[in-house]
Amino acid sequence: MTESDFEPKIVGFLCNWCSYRAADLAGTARMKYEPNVRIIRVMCSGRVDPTFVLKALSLGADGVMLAGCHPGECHYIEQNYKTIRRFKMLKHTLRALGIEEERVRLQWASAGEGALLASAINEMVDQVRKLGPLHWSGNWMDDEGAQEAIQALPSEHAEAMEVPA
Amino acid sequence: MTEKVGVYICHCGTNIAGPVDVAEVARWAKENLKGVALARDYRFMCSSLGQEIIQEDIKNEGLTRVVVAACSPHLHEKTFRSACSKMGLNPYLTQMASIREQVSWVTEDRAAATEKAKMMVAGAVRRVQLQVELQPTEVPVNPNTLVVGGGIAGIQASLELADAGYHVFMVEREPSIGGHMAQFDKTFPTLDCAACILTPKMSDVGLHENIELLSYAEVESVSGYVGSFDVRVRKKARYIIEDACTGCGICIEKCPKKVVDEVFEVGLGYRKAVYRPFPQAVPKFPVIDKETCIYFERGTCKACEKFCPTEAIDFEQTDSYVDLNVGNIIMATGYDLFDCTKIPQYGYGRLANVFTNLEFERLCNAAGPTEGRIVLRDGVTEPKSIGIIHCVGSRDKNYHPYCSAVCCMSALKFGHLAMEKTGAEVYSFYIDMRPLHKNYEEFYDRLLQEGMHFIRGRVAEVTDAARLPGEEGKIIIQAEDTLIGKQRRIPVDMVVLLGALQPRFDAKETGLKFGVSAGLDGWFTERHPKLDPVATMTDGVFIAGTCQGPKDIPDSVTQGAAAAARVQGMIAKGTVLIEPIVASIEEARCSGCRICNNLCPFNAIEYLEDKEVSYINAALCKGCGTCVAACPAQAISGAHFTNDQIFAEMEGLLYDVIGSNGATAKSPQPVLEPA
Amino acid sequence: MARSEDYAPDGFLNEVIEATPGGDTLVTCLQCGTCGGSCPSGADMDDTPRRLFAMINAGMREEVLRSNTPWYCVTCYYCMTRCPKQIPITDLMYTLKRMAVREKLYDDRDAPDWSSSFVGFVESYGRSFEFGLATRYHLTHSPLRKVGVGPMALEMIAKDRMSLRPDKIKGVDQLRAILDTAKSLEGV
Amino acid sequence: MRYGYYPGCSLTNAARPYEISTRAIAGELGLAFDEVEDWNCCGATEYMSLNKTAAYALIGRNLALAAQSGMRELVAPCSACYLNLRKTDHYMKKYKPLGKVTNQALAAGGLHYEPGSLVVRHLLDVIVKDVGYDAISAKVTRPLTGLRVAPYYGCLIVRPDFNGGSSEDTEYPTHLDHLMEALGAEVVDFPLKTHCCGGHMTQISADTAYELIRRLLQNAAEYQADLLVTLCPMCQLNLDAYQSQVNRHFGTDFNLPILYFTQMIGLAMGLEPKELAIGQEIVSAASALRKIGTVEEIEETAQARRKRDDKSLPMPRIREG
Repeated sequence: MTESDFEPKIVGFLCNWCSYRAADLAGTARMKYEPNVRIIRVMCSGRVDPTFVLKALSLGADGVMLAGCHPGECHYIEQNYKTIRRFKMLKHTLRALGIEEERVRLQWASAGEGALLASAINEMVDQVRKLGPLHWSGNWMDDEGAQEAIQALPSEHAEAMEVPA
Repeated sequence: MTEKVGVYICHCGTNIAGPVDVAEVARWAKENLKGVALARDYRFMCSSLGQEIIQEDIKNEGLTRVVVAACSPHLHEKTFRSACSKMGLNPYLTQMASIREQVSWVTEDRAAATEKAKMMVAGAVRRVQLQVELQPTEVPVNPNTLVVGGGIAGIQASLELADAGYHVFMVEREPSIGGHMAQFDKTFPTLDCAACILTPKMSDVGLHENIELLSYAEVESVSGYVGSFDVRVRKKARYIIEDACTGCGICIEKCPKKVVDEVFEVGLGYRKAVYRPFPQAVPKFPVIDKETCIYFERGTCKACEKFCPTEAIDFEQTDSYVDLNVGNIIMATGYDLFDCTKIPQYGYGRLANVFTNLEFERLCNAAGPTEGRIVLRDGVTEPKSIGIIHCVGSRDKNYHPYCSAVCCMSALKFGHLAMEKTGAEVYSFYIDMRPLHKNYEEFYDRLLQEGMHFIRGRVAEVTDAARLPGEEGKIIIQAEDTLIGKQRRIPVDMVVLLGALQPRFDAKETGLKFGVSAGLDGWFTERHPKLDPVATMTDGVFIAGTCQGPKDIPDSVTQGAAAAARVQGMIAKGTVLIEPIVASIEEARCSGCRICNNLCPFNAIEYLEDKEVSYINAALCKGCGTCVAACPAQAISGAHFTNDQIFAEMEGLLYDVIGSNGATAKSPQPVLEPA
Repeated sequence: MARSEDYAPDGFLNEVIEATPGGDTLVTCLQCGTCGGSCPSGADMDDTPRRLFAMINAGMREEVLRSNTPWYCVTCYYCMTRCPKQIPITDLMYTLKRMAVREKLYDDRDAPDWSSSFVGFVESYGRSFEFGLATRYHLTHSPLRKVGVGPMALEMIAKDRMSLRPDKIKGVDQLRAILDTAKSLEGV
Repeated sequence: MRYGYYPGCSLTNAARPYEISTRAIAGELGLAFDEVEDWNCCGATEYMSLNKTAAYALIGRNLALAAQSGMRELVAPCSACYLNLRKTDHYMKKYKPLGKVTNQALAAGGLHYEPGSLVVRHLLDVIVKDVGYDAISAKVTRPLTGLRVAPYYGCLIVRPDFNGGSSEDTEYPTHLDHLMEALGAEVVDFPLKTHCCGGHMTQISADTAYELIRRLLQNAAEYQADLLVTLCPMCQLNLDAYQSQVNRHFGTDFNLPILYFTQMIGLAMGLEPKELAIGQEIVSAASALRKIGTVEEIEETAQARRKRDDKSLPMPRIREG
């Protein structure tokens, strides 16, 4: 597939209270944006387990967007701070797997920021379009680096979580 | 398991049917998606006719799952859930795909829109088949209510509830209720005196059989959940035996120690070491201020004790604790005034005759330190000219970006009072005049007629450095008169700074204590800014008054009443349904690592020492799912948002890359599938 | 003088924003006048900064660039630190000066000439040269004003506070190379 | 304590007394300065008016040279230089394109500057924070007792406070005040302490500049200051050298000596006026300095008890910091 006609498939995890409402608002305001992002609603960005992201990529998504309330504005008080920590951890894992960091994006969007979310989606789609399709290194099982990264995942993940908010 | 899924594609008139080929989506779903028993498209699914179609199919076709592709679930999820439950289908066995907000309204190209719609339907179809029946749990509601804060909002809420026959516990931090309103002189735009309208309500609270007032007290801790909160209140030692005290005030009279009153008189006046903030205080009992009392300092004096006719003084008194159980909580914790010394160019604290809005209220107030005479810091001289500065710390990215909402009107009020009492020339320096409630604009017009001067320009600096003749000995206000486009210097005798309203210094901790979140600016966050302004994310906890954002007295009263009405609704119903979307721990899998324990801001997770596993109190859980994602052993699952359900939705959304069997060409089957 | 219907908004505004670090905040101006009120030389300005910003918004290019306002900026940064919208006003003034110079749109020559004489010495010696400035600039500009400035200069020399010879750095060539590249990069 | 040192053009000319007095007290205070090799002008307030990129590159060269020679902290006694150096470092970091193009220009001279690799500080900040008031007052042998001093900061040392680097308020700084107190001087609460001295307006529109200078002189006079202490060459030049012009222009008779804070420190530490280049100011400080040493009665500052008939209202408390 050549870059020109490549249309990335991106999975978006949006929190129910801010970002999903931002998507609603973008719609109500008829803001046009790229159709490439397909949205999954979660109650809080804190629900997004980094393995979701890896799973999405392994299933053939070319990128994943996480969106939640701005830090300090979480409807569950402070859970999105945990998202920040997880996201750092996730990027680290992706590096280990040799996946371009630009394929994942953490976006804050409050319920009023439909325009922001729409432009963030467009940005990301362009970015991933440039990167081209995600070529999984065949079967990860053969790739040692990948293996280690995956094995390390839960424990690193736990560490990331143990840091008090 | 084989489910029979019914798929319904809504046209929403042309809203969806225009940009999306709805018939094609329906056809495609029927032909390609596993488990789809039937797929229809209809003009308005939310209409009663649309709902009936679904209900008929459940009856005749024996559907076990329903997917509606229409607008955002935030609009009609409830509608379709109840439509299904009427036919005996558990409401949690339905799923919506938001193909209007997320597809038809935001996508240019029809083909692309139709394609995206298909994928979203596929996601919903996959997901819904893994959804399980859920039952909301029903808990009783304790009819007693806790009101935190005895300002006008808290007072209003308490009286509404008490008059309706419900018991209220009111906790107030200060020795008396009344809040900021008790410090004010007149109230805009009607100019009726604050005390005249407030004190009757205060004494109503004090005397009301249904209100238990805990003044000079603070909430220590809150646990439990809607319907049944356990609250621990700390009553600070008053060193006065309330049951014995008659409030005669002899102790105050005899106390030899006079100190500056930093709270009620905002540093402008004096009080005794044993004091009552103001004469009409409720409750009437005074307080001995340990910090300044001579006896506590030197071990001698006890003048108050000697003269007290009812032996109500008790220097041995200590803080005491009261444990309450309430069904609902109303927070009306109010605001703090901006610290005007943070803007040195306005001279507050350096130039004697620069005052704050609250100080000016006390100067105007007949019960204030000057018996209502508006005078300079020397306490005798009447100002011949007064400058009022708006937006001090408001509408300023360096301090508070928001508008404090009340300043424009207090400026007008101050202008009127000052001209009436002193005949001084009054200048208001404003950015924008915002008199935006009933009869406010009329009040503005009145002040224009009364000859108050209005200069449109944010003040640059207030200085005593005379530059031109006539400035000597005056305070000079320098600003650009933006309507003329020239710099002006106005020499005045007195300056009043309209300091911003800002969140209480301890708002954040308070919020955490009650499970209420605050925005970046520190004000408490309501559940919905327009449609649910007094509820919070924590069921059973409501907010009223300025703790939610700057507002004036009418608005605070409105919110107090609104919160009370919400609580009455809860009480009248008697029970409350708790959303089943909560997390639960599978003991067998829990390694007892306790990582999840401190992740929960609602303290829903506790560690069971005996079993060495963690346990989630469903009633406390708000269902955010953070612990679910954090559990290294995958022992926690979040109802209605299980890993399997989310993975399934993901597979559906990626149907075009995966194909129907759920396997992807790109990678071996699920690498990180939970064991 | 352009007529109102000739004003083309946006174009000019964006130019100004582009040429100023952090200039994008300009669009948030409240027109509150804190800048104009704070400006030490505000009294001598054709337009207060606030008014200038409104004119920029209205696309009044020529009027803005002819205004003496930027040239009366003493770079005290009061406007910038007091601005409730944190607009980098002082930097905007620099931008307007540069535009005015490039488009030769200034009525009073003094300020631009002073700047260019100063810069001239810096570019040839790597250091400023006060005596050179005093002579070159003042001899060409309204000698009247130098009533007393002459004696003052002499006193400075007498007090050993003004050297008659310029101070030249070793790396003048290196410096010129840098400055020339900079200019070409900025497209001037 | 060793620091990189950027004197700037003024200190080699009009502000020589500043340079001389700084050198004179440095040793005593345990400060050692390594001058940046072959530094160039910072462009003052002029270069930016003609070319943006070139202006930042001009300053960038100095930063690059300093960093190259292994300096970590760069001290500038001149407020304009201090601001320009600090601003360039900050903007190169904050506005990436600006940093990029500036380094492209520097590359033409074989130089590169990584923003953030230097900490730019003003001499006053170093003396107040690194040496400290106590250490200084400990060295005072000739207290400035009885000398009424107006501390004058001017603009560019306090404004703008890029990335909140300085602990000083942009409107009401106090370091110089406390420093003068540490030297035993009587410090007046100078309302115009951060107002403008006229800057380059003396060259462009004298009338404008004279008015700004007059304001400062008049206010200092109203506060009966014996002299005005400054920390910026431009301020010193305008207030000192143009004072007679201002008098001529307004028919006033101000006679206010303007000295650098480094000269005051030197005096208090017992150095001879000559060692501190005192005498090179245009408005002679001689008469004012005669006061030094003479012990004045210390005012009875004990808080008098509040009289019964005293109606005055208490002043608000200003919380420190």
